[in-house]
This record gives sequence, structure tokens and C-alpha cells, in this order.
Amino acid sequence: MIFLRRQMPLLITMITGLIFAAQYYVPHPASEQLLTSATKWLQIIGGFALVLGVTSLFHVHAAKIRRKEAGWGYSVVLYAGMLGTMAVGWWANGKESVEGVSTAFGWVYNFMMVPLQGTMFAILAFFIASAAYRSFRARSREAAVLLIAAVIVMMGRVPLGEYLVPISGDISQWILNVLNASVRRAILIGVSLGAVALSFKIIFGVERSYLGGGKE
Amino acid sequence: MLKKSANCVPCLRRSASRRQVALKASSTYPRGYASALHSLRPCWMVFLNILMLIVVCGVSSAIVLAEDQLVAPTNLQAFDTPNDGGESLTVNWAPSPLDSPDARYQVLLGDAGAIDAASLKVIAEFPAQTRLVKDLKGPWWTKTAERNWHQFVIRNGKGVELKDGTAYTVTVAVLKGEERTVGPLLRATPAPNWFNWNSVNNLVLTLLFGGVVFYSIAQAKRREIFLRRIPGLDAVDEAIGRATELGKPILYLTGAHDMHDPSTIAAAVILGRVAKRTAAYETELLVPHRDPITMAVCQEITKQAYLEAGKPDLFKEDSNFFITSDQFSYTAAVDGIMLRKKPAANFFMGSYFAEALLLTETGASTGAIQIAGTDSDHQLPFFVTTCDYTLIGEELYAASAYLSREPVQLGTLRGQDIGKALILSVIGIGVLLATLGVVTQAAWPQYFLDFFKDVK
Amino acid sequence: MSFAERMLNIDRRIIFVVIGLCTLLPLLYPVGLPIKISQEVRGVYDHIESLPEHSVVLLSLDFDPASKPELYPQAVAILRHAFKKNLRVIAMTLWVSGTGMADELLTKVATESGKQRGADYVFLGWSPGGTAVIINMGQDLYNAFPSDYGGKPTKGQPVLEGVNSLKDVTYAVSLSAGNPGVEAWYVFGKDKYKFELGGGCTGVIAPGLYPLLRSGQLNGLIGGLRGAAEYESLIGEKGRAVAGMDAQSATHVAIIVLVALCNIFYFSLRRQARQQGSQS
Amino acid sequence: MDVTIIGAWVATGLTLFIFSFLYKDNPLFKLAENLYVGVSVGYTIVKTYDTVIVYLIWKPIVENQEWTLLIPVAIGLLMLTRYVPKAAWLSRYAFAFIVGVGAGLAIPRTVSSFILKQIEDTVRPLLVLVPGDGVTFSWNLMNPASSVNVIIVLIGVSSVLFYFFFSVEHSGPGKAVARMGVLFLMIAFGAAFGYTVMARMSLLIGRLTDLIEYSDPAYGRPTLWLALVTIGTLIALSRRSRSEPPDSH
Repeated sequence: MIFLRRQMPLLITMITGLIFAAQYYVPHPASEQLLTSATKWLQIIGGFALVLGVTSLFHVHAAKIRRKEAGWGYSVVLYAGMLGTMAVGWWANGKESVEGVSTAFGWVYNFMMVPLQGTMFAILAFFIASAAYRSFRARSREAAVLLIAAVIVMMGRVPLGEYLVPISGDISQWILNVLNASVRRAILIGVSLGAVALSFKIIFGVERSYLGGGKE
Repeated sequence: MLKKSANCVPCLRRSASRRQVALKASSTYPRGYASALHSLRPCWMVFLNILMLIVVCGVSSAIVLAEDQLVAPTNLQAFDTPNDGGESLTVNWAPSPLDSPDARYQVLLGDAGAIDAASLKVIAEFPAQTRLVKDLKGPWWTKTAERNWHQFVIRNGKGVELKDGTAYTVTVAVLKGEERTVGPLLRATPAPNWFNWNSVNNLVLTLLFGGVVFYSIAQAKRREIFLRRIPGLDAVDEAIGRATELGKPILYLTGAHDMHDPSTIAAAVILGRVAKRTAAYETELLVPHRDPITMAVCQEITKQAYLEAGKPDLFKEDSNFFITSDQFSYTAAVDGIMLRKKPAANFFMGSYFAEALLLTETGASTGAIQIAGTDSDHQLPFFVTTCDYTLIGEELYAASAYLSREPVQLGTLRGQDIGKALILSVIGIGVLLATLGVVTQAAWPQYFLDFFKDVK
Repeated sequence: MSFAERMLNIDRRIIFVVIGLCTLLPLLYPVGLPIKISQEVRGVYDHIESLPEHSVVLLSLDFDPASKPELYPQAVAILRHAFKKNLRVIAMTLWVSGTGMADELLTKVATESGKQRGADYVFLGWSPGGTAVIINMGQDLYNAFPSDYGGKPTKGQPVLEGVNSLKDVTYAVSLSAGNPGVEAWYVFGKDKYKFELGGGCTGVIAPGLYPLLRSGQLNGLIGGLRGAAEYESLIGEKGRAVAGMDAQSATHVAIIVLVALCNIFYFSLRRQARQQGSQS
Repeated sequence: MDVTIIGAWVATGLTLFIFSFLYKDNPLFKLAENLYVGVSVGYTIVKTYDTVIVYLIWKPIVENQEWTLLIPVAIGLLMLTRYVPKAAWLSRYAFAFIVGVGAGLAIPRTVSSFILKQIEDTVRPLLVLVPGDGVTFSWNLMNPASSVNVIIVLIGVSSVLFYFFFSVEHSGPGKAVARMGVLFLMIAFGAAFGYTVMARMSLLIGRLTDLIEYSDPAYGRPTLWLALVTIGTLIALSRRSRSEPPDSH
């Protein structure tokens, strides 16, 4: 039983990991067919994973409503929004438009989801402005360099900046293309080494936090 | 494995094509040359063959020079394209001194039984000075001909339908003005391959790096591994000291992700260190959470830290508390805590999204010392400008490994360091060699450089 | 409390109003400053310009409404360009919440360009799995998307004639707001299936894509609203992005002024503190 | 058309509710925020059902008898055992499969695209061969491939890589290299900062463009009316809270 619970999943990870890492080097059609099937499976499993991800929300808010915790009314709003969207969604067969004509589902999407999600991030513009005034200080030489580079790029990326200081466009291009690219490249290499090391550790069972469920 | 895969089908084709070339070329070319025709040969043989081809090529061009009229493509070879999934053939032939801008080559293809060039179909036509081996991508160890030779790869597409295991007749014709001469008819069979030698460098480097990581982890389990001190940790101590002086609390956030994320784990490890200090200095610690499981884990860590500091009585269960999983509501609540309690030090460890700026800005306005550590690169600029000290990217993991002394973490870090050292030296040596290559016009630096290229 | 301190402690809602006005006024009263075209954007434009008629272009709209203001104008501009060049367009998305927007966008631009769904373009819709979808399309497009957004089988649609997998796509452009996006299209797509790849992205992730641009892994990059404005000027159809450039200019200048003020006050405070320190 | 007008009113109202967070965290904002989470979860569920269950599973099985697709379905169902405490360990099989395939797919591809490709482009000759001029060193800063830029990229990549090197103490010459790395990092962060500001401002521009469009009389000027309603509510709410304990913000 312990084997089935503990070792078996690790074995599955190891075998699938090794197979699909090796697949990369094998051009034979049989190996390509394997890749085709596996990615198709991943697509389907991905759908289940998505459902799993959102259902934890069900629990949290259902508990809130049941216990009448502070702000449970908002949880009711959340539930109403979710169930309402699902109802119109299934009624419209999951399509926002049919032959170019918007359905009720499309209406919910266009007039509720789009403005809500868009505005959530638009408010950040205001906070950046206020932080620019209150906290973006050159408190060290590093921060000073950062702010100067930021100001140049901000100037160089808008027509007014290029109009006022014509060379700012070229300098910001150079910063992005050369200085920024070199740093990002080093970071990319470092992060990739980390990712490859992590993948190796996962395949060989050294890293198992993904299995979850505590230390059983 | 590889040799075995070159069994029956390629062998058949090999003997067939060898016969074809031998018929036409037996008088002019050395016999050993025919061995260059098979497709699935190991790399070292390819290399030998190339050396031989250099010799052959010199001989043949000297002979062609002596003649005046249009000569059929010489040293023509056709074989299964190596390192691919099949359904493809490759044709190589030697350059000719008549390769002028007005001359053209045609590639012809037909069934295995064809004995007459007229029954073959023209599948490609191009100027004589194009389609050279040197213009093609691919590392030197899989090249099937000299750099200045011609190469054409026949693939399935318009009018071409190659089937694996079926033999085909292939040849090349040369055209100049009205004249047209057809080369010898060769036979070749496409077949799928079991290994792509073009990416063998990828495989070797990947295995090497994997080996290094596991070796370092094993080393770390056996003995102490040196890790340089992370300056950010000094800043942590300093901030706690100041909070004690001022008699104000310390605020510690563990980020947006749950316990599955390495950044949250690192944040929890550093929390252990911070809690130990706050216990020693008897400073109040506040840890608001976004994830109940992370909260439970952090509660344990804090308790342990107070125990280790010898002050278990000071530990408060509610110093770790859950607010809400919702991004902006959480942010508003934490901002509220900052404004009301005015902590002397704020710690932002772990992963953050758009809420980062809202948090650090409020913290800065209350005059707290702020220390951040995150791998969320898109938020790093904001942390750097609004915080007094920032652990950048991998430094967060390094700080956590430094504190926890956990062999797997330390070993991985060391393994990655070796990987980086290797890359740094490859870049250094590579640039030197590449520059030498330009200055001396030599081709040999390429033998080193190709190994660190992505050449498929 | 000194002047600098008082100034630094003003209610931040005053700043909110300033930034709101800096955005609103140029939108209401535009000036129309000229926009310079950068090499990165030209890379994408020139490549589409060079494609022969009926080439297959894949447009992956990997963003959600949160990034609509930046990426929607990019998508409109590229689509208009592709339709003008009579290219065949395969559109899709890897982001579930972007599906409806992508559909609306395609329908709108196709209608104004007089293009037929199924004949000139197809919208494959969304499919879960992220990178797995890209690989699966590279192996067999009909396996990854057995039917298009409207539920019609993909096999047999005239627009997909001769297209079996990503190998048959001439040019792919991913407009992305994160992951999966441009990087995934390179690693799991172009790396193996060898189509040419261009990118469009939000300002937040653009600087991170420059190493890929430098190494030629991407042949062009449209960054943010500014990139969209450049593309709109290139195809000569000025839209939302160009209209937004004046507001963008004003807000940038406002932010620069705010940063400058912040530092002036900060340094004057520091000097004051130092003077007080030396006096006492 | 009527539906669009109602839509304009709803969209405007929700936009303004969220903007009200700028004044302070308030019930209108919380209402809009929770509605947003609810609607997007509902949307995801509908889309997943439609795409996965209907088009990727049901139709291929019923129409083409692709019975092998039941395997991923089984794996997917295993994942859902997380909610049954006794059988939760079964979900490990599903995660083991996904994570295993993911790790396997990632290793060679990451090495190829993000390590080898990046090394390849960094390793460039410091001198260029110009036909006619021979070997030259090009000083043009604006050409990303010029010799001087190649050297700068080389310095940047090496010093930043060295900065994230933890096995060696940053002292002596190492300190100078690490400092150089930090400077490069800060410039890159500055560029990212500038770009992020640009992005956030663009989002605001986008939203305000919509609000301006909705202030049109054709829609009945929802922007104007709803702005008044929102402000009125905020005033009323702050009056009420003033009589209660002080606010947290």
C-alpha cells in the first residue's frame, strides 16, 4: 500500500519524464506519434486541472456564506456572478457569438468581464503615479541609476519625449537593445539552469513537493 | 543502438547506390570513396569521409578543368537524409568550375525502376552557385560533404511524395543555355532514423549538467558546502534591531503563492530566522497571510523559532493570521495595518504581483525600513526603488539555502554555480576563438563553437 | 514640519486627480505628435509585407481583457495588414478569458475587410494545456483543434487547405500578455517546427523578450500601446493606439516630473537632517 | 441595440465602482471585485466544459470511436479525488504524470532555446570582416551587432552571471565585477520600470477611452450619471462610517 501511495507516483514521474526528455532526440515517426498522443492527453487533463483550480474557490466562499462570516454578502455576489454566467453560458452553448451576432453569454463577457478585468489593472496607473511622487527616491547609487534609466526610457518611448529631446529615442533603443538585452540574457540563462535543475530533481524524485498531501 | 538501426533498408540502398556510382566513376575516382555514400554512419566516419572527399574533390576538379564542354555533375551521391523522421532524401555533388551565374541545376526524381533520365520528373531547379553545403545549418559532425559542395534535400511537398522503405531513382542535371547534361542515375531509399545526431551536443550538455547537480547534492549531504554570505541578511538583522529600539512591531509577508512554490518556501525559511531574532529581542511580529496552508506552516516555523530562541512563552498563536485570499482586499487590509500599527520594519519575501507597489508605497510613507526578496522579475524595479534592500531573484533562494543549510538546496545552488562557471568560460573562450577565426580566416574555431550552438 | 515634508505628505488623491486629467485632456483634445518607427516593429511589418498572397499566417491572441488596451489595437493592426495582403489567417488563443474578445475582434476586422470565415480566415478558439496545445498543433493541427470556435470541423475548411501542422505555417505572431505566450511559442513551436515567429506583447513583459529578439529567435517585437501606434502608422490606418499616444506622452511627462519632485524634496530633507545633525 | 445600451450602463457602472478604490476600499469596489471573480470563474467553467468535454472528449469518442481518449479522462478524474480525503492519494498519480511529462518536455527544449541559443548569440567575434576594408572594429552604437555593442553585451552577460554566483566571496576583483553586474541590473530594471509605467498608463488610457465613448448621448450618457451616483454613494458611506470607529485606511 505504501508502495502504491508513495513510490508508484515517483516511478510514474521518472518514467514519463525520461521518456519525454529522450523523445526530443528521436526523430522516428513512432516517437513523434507518442508526442502527439501525450500532448493531446495533456490538453484534456489541462481542462480538469483548470476545474480543480477554480473549485477551491467554491469551498472558501461556500464556507463563508454558511458561517455568515464578515462580508459573506460579497461571497453571495460572487456565487451569483458565477452561477449566472454558467447559466447563460450553457444556454448559449458556450459561444459568445453565433454568426457574428452576440449571445447573452457574449453580453456578460463584453459588458461585465471585459470592463471589470480591464479596470482592475488600470487603477494601478494611479498608484504608480502616487508612488512616483512619494517613494521613488534615489536612496542609493543603484536606485539612482535605475531611476535615470527609467526616465530615459519613459522619454524615449513617447512622441512628446522624442520631440522635446530628440536623442532620447535612440538612447532608449540602445538601452533596451544592448544593456537591457544583455542583463535579461544573463537572467534567462540563470533561470533556465534553475529550471533544468528543478526538472531533473523532479524526475529523479529528489523534489516532490508537487505531490502535495503533506509528508504522508 | 545506432549501428543497429542502420540495418536492412539502408544496406540495400547502400549497395544499390554504390553500384550506380561505381559504374560511371570507376575509372576516375578512388574506390574508397563509395563508402561516403551511406547515410547512417557514425560521426567519426563522417569526419574521415570528409577528409577523403577533400582529396577526391581536388582530383576531380583538376580533371574537369581540362575539358571544355558541359560536364554532368560529378561525385553525385544520393542517400536517405540522416537524422530525420524519414520521407526525405539528400543529394550531394561536387562543385564544378562551370558553376557560373548562367548555369542551372535540376534535381530529378523517379521510381526505382527508371532506367532513362527522360522518365524522371524535375522537382527543383536553381542557379548553379546556390545550395552549397556551407549555407546550410547544421554542425560539422553531421555534414555529409565538403563545405563547397552542393546539397539538395528532397522533401515531401508539391509533386513529391516519398514513402519510407521504397526505393527511388534520383539524379541531377546541369543546364547552360540550350545545353543539358544529366548525371548518373542513383538509387536511394528514405527511412526514418532513431537518433538525431544534430542535437547530440544538447544531450551531452544536458546530461553533464544533470550529473553536476546530483553530484553536488551528494557532496552537500556529505560535507559542508561554502556559500558566500548574502548581504541582504545583514540588513535583516539591522532592521530588527531598529524595530527593537523603537519598540515597534515587525511586519512580514510571504507572498502571493502557496507552499508549493519555491519562493514561498524560501520566504518561510527566512521567516524562521526573523522570528528567532524577534524572539531574542522580544519584538512583536505580525505575519498576515493569503493562504491558510501557508499560514499553518508559518505558525509552526514561528513556534519552533521561539522555542530555539529559548522564549516559547513569548510565542503568540495569532502573530500569523489569515486575512483573505483575494489580491486587492488583502492589499487594502495590509495597508491598513501599516498605517495603524506603523511597523518599524516591513519584509516582503516571496512572489508578488501588481499589489507589490501598493504595499511598498504605503510602507515607505510610514517611514519603515523595508526589505524585499522576490523572484517576480516584473515587480523587482518597484521593490528596488521603494525598499531599502532587495534580494534579487536567485538571491532569495540563496539566502534561504544559506539559512536552512539543507543539502538539496545547497547542492542545487552549487550545481547551478558550476553550470554558470562553465557557461562563462565557454563564452570567454568562444569569443576569443570566434575573433581568431575572423582574423585568421580559419575554419577550425568552428569545431569548438558548433558544440555550443543550437544546431538542428 | 518643513515645506518639503508637507509637500511629500499631501493626500495622494491629489496625484490621482493630476494623472486622471493628464490622461483625459489629451484624449478629448488630441494634438497628434509624429510617431517614429522602431526597428523591432518594422521587423514584423516588413515580414508580413514580404509574404506572397495566400501565405498562411497564424495569429495567437494570448491575452485577456486586462491587457486589452495594449494588445487589442496591435491585433487589429496586424489583422488589417494581413487581410490587405490577402493572406490566410489562422487565429486562436491560449488564454481562456481572451476567447470572446478574440472572436469579436476577428469578426469586426474581417467584416470591414470583406473576408469570409472559413475561406479567408478561421478562428480555432481556445484549448487548455498551454504549451501542450502548441506541440500538438506542431504535430497535427486537426488533432489539437478538431473543430473551430463555431463548432465546425476544421478539416476541409478551404482556408486550411494544405495546412496539416505548424510546419505549414509561414509566419506566426503571438500577441501575449504573459505565459503561455511569445516564449512558449518559440520553445515549443518554432524551435522544432521552424516557422518564422514574430511577437507582440504588453509593456510589462517587453524588456524580457529583447534577448530573443537579439538572437534572431524573434524577427520582430511590437511592444505595448506605443508598438501598436507604430504599426497603425505603418499600415496607414490610425486607430485607438495612435489616438492614445498623446495621453501616453502627457502621463509619462507627468510621472517624470513627479519622480523629479520626489527626489528634490527627498534630498532637501536629507540636507536638512544633516545640517540639524551637525548643529546639535 | 437596447441590449448594447444596457450593456454600456452596466460596463460604465462597474468601471466606476472599481475606480472608487482610488478614494478608498469601499463596498462598491468589493461588490465589483467579487462579481469579477465570480463571472470569470463561471466563464472559465463554461469554456472548459464546451472545449474539453464537448469537442475534445465527447465528439471524438462518439463520432470517431477514439476510445484511447478515455485514458486522459481517467487521469483527469483521478485529479479530482483530491476532494475525497480517503482517496486523495490517487490524485498523486495524475500529478505525477503531468509533472513528469512537463519536466521531460522542458529539459531539452530549455537547454536548446534559452541556454544554447543565448550562448550562441553572445559568442560573436569582436572584429568584423568587411569586404574591401579587411578586419575592422565597428564603433556604431546604434547597430546592435557592432563590435562595441558585442563587447558591452559580453560584459553585461558575464558580470550579471557572476553576480548570481554564490560559491565565491565577492571580494577583490570579484567585488568590482559584481558591482558592474549590479549596475547593469539596475539599468535593466530601469528599462523595465519605464516600460511598466508605459503599460499601466496604456491600460488607464484604454479604460478612459471607453468611458468617454459611453458619455455619448446615444447611450444616455451613463458615464456622467453613474459617476454622480458613485460619488454620492461614497459620500453617504463615509458619512455613515464617520459615526462608527475610525477607518482602517
